[in-house]
Amino acid sequence: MTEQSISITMTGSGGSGVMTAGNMLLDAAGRSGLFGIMTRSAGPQIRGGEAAAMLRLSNKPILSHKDQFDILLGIDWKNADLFASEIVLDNNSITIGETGIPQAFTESAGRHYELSVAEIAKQIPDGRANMVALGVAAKLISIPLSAIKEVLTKSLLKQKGEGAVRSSLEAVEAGMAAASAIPSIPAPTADPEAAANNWSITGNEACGMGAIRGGIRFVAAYPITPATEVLEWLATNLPKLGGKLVQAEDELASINQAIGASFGGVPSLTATSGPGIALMTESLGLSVASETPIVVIDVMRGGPSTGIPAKSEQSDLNIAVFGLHGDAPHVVTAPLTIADCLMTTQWSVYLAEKLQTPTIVLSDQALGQTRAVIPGVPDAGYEPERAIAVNPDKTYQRYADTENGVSPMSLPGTESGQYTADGLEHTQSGRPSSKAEDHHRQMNKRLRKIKGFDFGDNWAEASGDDDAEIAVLTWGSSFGAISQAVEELRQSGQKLRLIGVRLISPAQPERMKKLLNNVKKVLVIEQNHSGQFYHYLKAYYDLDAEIKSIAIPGPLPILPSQVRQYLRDWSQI
Amino acid sequence: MTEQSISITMTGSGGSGVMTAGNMLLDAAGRSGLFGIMTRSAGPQIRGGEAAAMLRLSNKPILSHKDQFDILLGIDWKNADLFASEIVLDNNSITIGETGIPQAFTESAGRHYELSVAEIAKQIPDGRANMVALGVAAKLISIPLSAIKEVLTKSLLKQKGEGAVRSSLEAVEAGMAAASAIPSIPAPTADPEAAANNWSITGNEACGMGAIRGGIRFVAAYPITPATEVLEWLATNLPKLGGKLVQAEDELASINQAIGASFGGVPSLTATSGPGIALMTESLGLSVASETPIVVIDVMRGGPSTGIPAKSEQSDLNIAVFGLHGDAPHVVTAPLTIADCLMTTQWSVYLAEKLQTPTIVLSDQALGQTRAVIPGVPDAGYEPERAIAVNPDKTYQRYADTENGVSPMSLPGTESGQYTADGLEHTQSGRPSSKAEDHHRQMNKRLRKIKGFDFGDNWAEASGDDDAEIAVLTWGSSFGAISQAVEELRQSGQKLRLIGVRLISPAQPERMKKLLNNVKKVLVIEQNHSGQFYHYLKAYYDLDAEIKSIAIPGPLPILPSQVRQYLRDWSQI
Amino acid sequence: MNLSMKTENTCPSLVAKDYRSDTKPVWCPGCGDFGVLLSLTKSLAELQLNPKNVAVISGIGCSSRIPAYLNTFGFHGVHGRALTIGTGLKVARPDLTVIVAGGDGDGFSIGGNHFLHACRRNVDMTYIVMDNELYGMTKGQASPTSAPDWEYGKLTPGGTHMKPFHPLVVGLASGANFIARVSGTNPNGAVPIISEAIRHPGFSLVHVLSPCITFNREQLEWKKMVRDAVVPTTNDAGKAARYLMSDDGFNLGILFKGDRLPYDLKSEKTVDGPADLEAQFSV
Amino acid sequence: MNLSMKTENTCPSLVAKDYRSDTKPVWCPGCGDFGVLLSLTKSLAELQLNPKNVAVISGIGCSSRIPAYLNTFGFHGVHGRALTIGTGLKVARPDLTVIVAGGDGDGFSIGGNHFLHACRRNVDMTYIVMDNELYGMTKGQASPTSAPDWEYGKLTPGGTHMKPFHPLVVGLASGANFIARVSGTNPNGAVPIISEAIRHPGFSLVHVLSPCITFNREQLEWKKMVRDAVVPTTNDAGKAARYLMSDDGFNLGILFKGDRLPYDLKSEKTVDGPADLEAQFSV
Ligand SMILES: Cc1ncc(C[n+]2csc(CCOP(=O)(O)OP(=O)(O)O)c2C)c(N)n1
Ligand SMILES: Cc1ncc(C[n+]2csc(CCOP(=O)(O)OP(=O)(O)O)c2C)c(N)n1
Ligand code: SF4
Ligand code: SF4
Ligand SMILES: [Mg+2]
Ligand SMILES: [Mg+2]
Repeated sequence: MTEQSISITMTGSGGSGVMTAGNMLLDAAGRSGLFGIMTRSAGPQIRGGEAAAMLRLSNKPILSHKDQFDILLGIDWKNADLFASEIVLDNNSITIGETGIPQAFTESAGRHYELSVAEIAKQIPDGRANMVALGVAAKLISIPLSAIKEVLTKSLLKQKGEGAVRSSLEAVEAGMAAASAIPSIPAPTADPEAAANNWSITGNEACGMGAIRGGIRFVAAYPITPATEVLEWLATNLPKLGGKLVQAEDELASINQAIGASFGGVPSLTATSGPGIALMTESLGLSVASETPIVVIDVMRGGPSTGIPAKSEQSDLNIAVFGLHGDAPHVVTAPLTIADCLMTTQWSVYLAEKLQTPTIVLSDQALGQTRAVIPGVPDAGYEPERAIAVNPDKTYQRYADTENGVSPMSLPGTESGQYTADGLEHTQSGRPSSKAEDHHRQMNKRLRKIKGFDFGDNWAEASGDDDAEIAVLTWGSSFGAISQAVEELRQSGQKLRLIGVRLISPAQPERMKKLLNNVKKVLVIEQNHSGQFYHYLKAYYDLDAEIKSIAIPGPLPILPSQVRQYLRDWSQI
Repeated sequence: MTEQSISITMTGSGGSGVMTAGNMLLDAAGRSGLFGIMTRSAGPQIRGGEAAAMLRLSNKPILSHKDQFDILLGIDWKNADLFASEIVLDNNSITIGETGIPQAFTESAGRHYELSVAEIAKQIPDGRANMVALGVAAKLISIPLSAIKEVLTKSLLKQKGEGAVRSSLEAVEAGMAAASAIPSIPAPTADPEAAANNWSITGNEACGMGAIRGGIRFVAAYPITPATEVLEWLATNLPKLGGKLVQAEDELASINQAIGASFGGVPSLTATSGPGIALMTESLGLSVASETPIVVIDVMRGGPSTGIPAKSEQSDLNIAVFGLHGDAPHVVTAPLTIADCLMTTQWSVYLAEKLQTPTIVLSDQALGQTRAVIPGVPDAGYEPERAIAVNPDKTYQRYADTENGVSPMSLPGTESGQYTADGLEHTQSGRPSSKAEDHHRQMNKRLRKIKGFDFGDNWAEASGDDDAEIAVLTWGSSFGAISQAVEELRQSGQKLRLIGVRLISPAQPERMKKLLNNVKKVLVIEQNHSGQFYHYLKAYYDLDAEIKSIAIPGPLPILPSQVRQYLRDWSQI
Repeated sequence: MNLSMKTENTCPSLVAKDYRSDTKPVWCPGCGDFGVLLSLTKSLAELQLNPKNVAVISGIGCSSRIPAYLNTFGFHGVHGRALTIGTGLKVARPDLTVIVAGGDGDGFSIGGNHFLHACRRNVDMTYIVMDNELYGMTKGQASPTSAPDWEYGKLTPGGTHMKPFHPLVVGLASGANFIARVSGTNPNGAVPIISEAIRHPGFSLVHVLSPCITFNREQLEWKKMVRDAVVPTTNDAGKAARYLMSDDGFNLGILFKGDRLPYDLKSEKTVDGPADLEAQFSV
Repeated sequence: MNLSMKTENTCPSLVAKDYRSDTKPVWCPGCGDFGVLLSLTKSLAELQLNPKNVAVISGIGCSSRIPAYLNTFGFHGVHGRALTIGTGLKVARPDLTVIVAGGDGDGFSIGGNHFLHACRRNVDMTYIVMDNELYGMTKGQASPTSAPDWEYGKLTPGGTHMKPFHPLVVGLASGANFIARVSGTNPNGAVPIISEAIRHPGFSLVHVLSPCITFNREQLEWKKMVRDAVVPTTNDAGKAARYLMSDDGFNLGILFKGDRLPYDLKSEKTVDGPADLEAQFSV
């Protein structure tokens, strides 16, 4: 089955309901058996400003947008030009909307169909323009009315009543009727059977669900864009399992609450973004030194400082790996796709618990706030396996220098298990010590438990041609567009290898060496300004191949076409 | 003039006054025309526990201790064995004190002289044992009584009166008399002329003085070991120049107070150590993005977490260079010696102001809390050269994309100069923007101003043989012991090059390349666990030579003998 | 009252809108913060302050966007640290009029510690807190001032179950020397109070009821619930405490005005230059 | 009172010294913290708490060293965050007796924000603050409780010139529900009060006058200056405010005891396992 996909963007100004229409379109597509993603973009207004809902729908699960949108549908055109750099059109694209389409789009699109959804809506009692647009879009993409109806009923009946469902449906139908004037567009063929097993989920929800599957039962929360939805999803869902979420006064409190709960034996987590992770590094160090496991999800956004809160960037690798003072070995992971947010978070909980160390999960806005229709993700099975001291006696030493570096932890309430956890350097029993021998012993132990651990195959996803001489190395959400580009080039005959690294730290140079066996050239692609992953590779891996860094900061996502271009340039050198 | 030096440690239990005796001995040696250093070590008690004053005195300025101490003088031996790992003796060493010398020392020292300073003190009305010890030490090292007398008078007359001076002097003389029974020890020849120009100063005081010379006139302070004395020295001295020091409620406040004052046009600074720098990274990012210059001195101590507060380690390089979220180019420097704390801090103020960026100065406990007698350090002449907007008008843009990346800053009070500084990404005028073009322009500009700046020769200190094939690369306080070792090896005929890097970030690969022209092998030595500088070199420099990392965490200082050993091993490979 | 407000620096010819920049606020139509912006510009005009001598400092939040909408100097810092930037600026540049502005989350949640210590330190600046009892910018979570039974906080479904933070009581307890409450929806009432706060030496706290119409439409009722306080301004902290502790949050006016002297780090130049400090190092 | 203090978990046979570990305190001879250590062990014995069910959490400072000297569970965290570790622990493990201990710098300077919010949140734990009006560990700087004219603070030569932080007043203003003051130099007086604080549900604040004999020997006088408060314990916040605001800092006793219910995050398991949450994702 070859991939067929179609991309559509809807735009509208404040209050136009474009996001609602977009969400319904995605849901309906999902119900009809398609896969897809929807990303959102909005102007600077806090609420109700201009917005764009950008969808791609396909007969197979997809990881990124295409280079261009096939359809641009304007509910209105007010301020739509603000999105010109995000909504790339070419002469196969069509635009649909009232008169006054911004020049940026007339110049690039192939055809324009005039159709005012607002005018059509006016003909319908309580008719809303966004519902007409939904109808237009559904018609063009061949989403059946029945799927739209289900979605409308589900989302409107309870809250707004039957009347709202009826008038919306009427508007949708009017839109469909109007769209029949537009030449039909080749749309992906849906497989209605698939729908039963499919999920509609954002990366942030997936992180939340992964956390719960991993065994997290305490969460401390301080909101920050674009991580808030991880916490909000957990706020409603964690209590159902008897877990607890506390809204903290700030990030200093949230991370330390998590440390406190984990000291009590409950797997604990917090989620934040750049500014918050910066505030947490002192206490991440406490988690390292006191060997209290915690998980911190950093849903990355544009930096530095407050930066660009609502846009994606992969620029917190440095702080996640190196942002702790002193030598503080810990674990850093990064999901590659929305679906992978589930597994990676679950695995990260496992790693934190197993290694009694903080694990930082580097998600990003592009994963976190994109909604995708994907095949349901099975539970990866990782459960907390914290080493617990069994029947400790007087000889119990909390920080015993064990062979693998992991020391059984005594939980409060354990008979004869009393000890004091400490961020000061300490002896094996936990007593503060400034002696060289104690310091070296504990440093070695803390490093050994992490470096010596067998992280298995999860550390990276490798695909493509085993005998390729060129490899693309990447991490995080850029993996999506790169996979797409690599697949395209391979289909056109180029031999390529693709490696998406999921375990950022500790480095796995031996494993990497094996993967890059025949490779002569490595292209490292990431979404930041300084090539953080590239420099990290240079510092901690010994790659024999020639390496080139492609680092493009946000806020725009890296496009498959850019990747193809780089790969073409590179392979010609 | 060849170097002659002598090393002596005095130990004593709680309340024995060993530090006073040590300080007086150093001062008196300074007055007599010697150079020297004194480091201190103390047990875990907050105050009044056992302590050791470790001195090395020489006819030339010195940068580190020797491998062994020539003399160990016990005021008493209670808990003195606690210091066994720090006070290395060999069979040329002598110990002096009452009976009961700890086994650790009897085993290693060559000779032992029994002499109870306490008993001698008892013979003298108001006689104190530490003053007797001072006399013993002075006699052995041939410090003239007149120098001791001066010091005693200076420190006791005002506060404790003539009687105290008299009884102390009597005790000193008694100590001297008692010491004449001990065979004299070859001591460095003092040059009394030198004393006139010499300073007795700690690295922390030197940082303070460097800051003032550099033009710092606002300091925000939150105490933390071992940085507190930088702030305390400034608290008394800054006001004399009309400057101001505010004690803040925490480090989040201190760094932001500094940013506020600097926004007002006043060069500003704060000083802290690992846990504090961790709390500051969010606002360091604000300083980067808002382009508000500040200087932060990090006097490093043992990490991670609370770690080992009173001991040295060079383990904050990672957080200083990489600890900010997002891509946040800034400057990191590190003084190489106590004297260099002056120049490096002064230069760092200059760099921060010139480049409108935060500059982090990585000092450490070994530099900061060691007192040294050194030749007075002349003013390096660096003054704040912040680019100020002159007569701004309506077209004024705070973040103008200038050629060198530095944009003239308008100070509050400037007619028509109003603008809003922002940590959000912004246009050239400072208006918040999430557009790719603005983000990329500002990112490029912020990087360019730092990468494109000509840092000149200050970036590193290079010495040794131009045609050497082996180079030692280091940074920070380790430079002292390494210099000593390299000099010794060179004197025994080995060809070596020594490079102490003062400008940690931005990297200077071109300059390094030139310095390492003929070099085939590079040994990178630093005092931490993970080889932070070594990995940084791999990531940001392209060294052709074979590189080896020697990374030894604190708390013990790296000794010249260790360095010689590594160099011998290495040159044989 | 500080230097900048004296003689040559005043600007008698300016009207409120001269204190506005040409940047359009990102706020939702109807947001209470528009009223605060208007009130503040009116106060600045009333005080005839020269915009070049005024600096408005903020943290992060909808309300904290205010500096960019003013034609004064401004600093939009990071979340929770506005008061500390203001403190550094005012201590270093006593000639400026420093106004710190922001939200209840910024000021009382993440910024709570600086609030405490700003009240104690009494640096001469004015702190305008636009309280909407929630986090607007992050789309509707509870803040310290949220009612314990506010069900819609997205991280506290069912309510916070915590005692709300009472800014005026805590401010008084920590030593704030000027305490007032105004309504963002009534600029005419707010202007004289804000002006008086700016004029008052030392730290002045102005608590503003500034409704968020997007995440808590019930706050539209505030307009009707506010009233002028029935008691006159007191300089007796005990009296003020009694009044404020039983206050329902809707009494407007200057509720406390003490006479503690502003923070003053005396620092008189006693030496000519850095070289004069070197003698202390001589052996 | 929490679970751990019920029936099977009590330890009637233990005496005070059974609650001490064998680690020797680093404190200076004569430090007030010795008295606090003694008082606390006596209270634990009096309450017959099983050491395994008690966790003592602290930050950084001389006083914050206390957990290691106890035979309970302990956590010596980072500077200023003790209350937040305690909060997480108690919410996650309601069966434990959680005691948070530390100094005035740790609690009211860097930790001030958490103090505010701990008072509001009212999690069932006891906060023992050993106040010596200075930073001992870093060798003698002013703390928020230092007198404004204390000349010897090494960062504030000549005095802080700031209004001292009044922990009990700020605690009350922020919602603390149990407020007491004891003297570290008088264990006999302190023990029943500390015991009552531990017994009291919700957040209990115990302010301890604990002299630092090394950096402010004048505090040796405190011993003579303290007295039992003349007023009985009140549950009226207004009354307590009036009393505390005029308090000279030397009145000992339980000065306020309210009846606000402790923080309780109701979370009842309504599903069997994570799989039951998956339905919400179905398209
Ligand atoms: C360190 C940090 N944490 C969290 C955030 C996210 N954040 C931005 S504004 C805000 C709350 C704002 O609330 P408030 O101050 O009441 O302002 P409002 O939007 O209600 O006016 C938060 C939590 C941030 N920017 N930085
Ligand atoms: C983040 C951080 N900043 C500063 C310090 C240094 N420090 C250690 S203890 C302390 C103050 C302690 O004062 P207090 O809590 O009153 O305790 P005391 O020693 O007086 O008992 C400070 C500032 C630190 N450890 N961590
Ligand atoms: S979300 Fe609320 S506070 Fe923010 S701008 Fe809109 S109305 Fe104002
Ligand atoms: S310095 Fe003060 S507070 Fe610290 S242990 Fe000594 S007496 Fe106690
Ligand atoms: Mg708010
Ligand atoms: Mg204290």
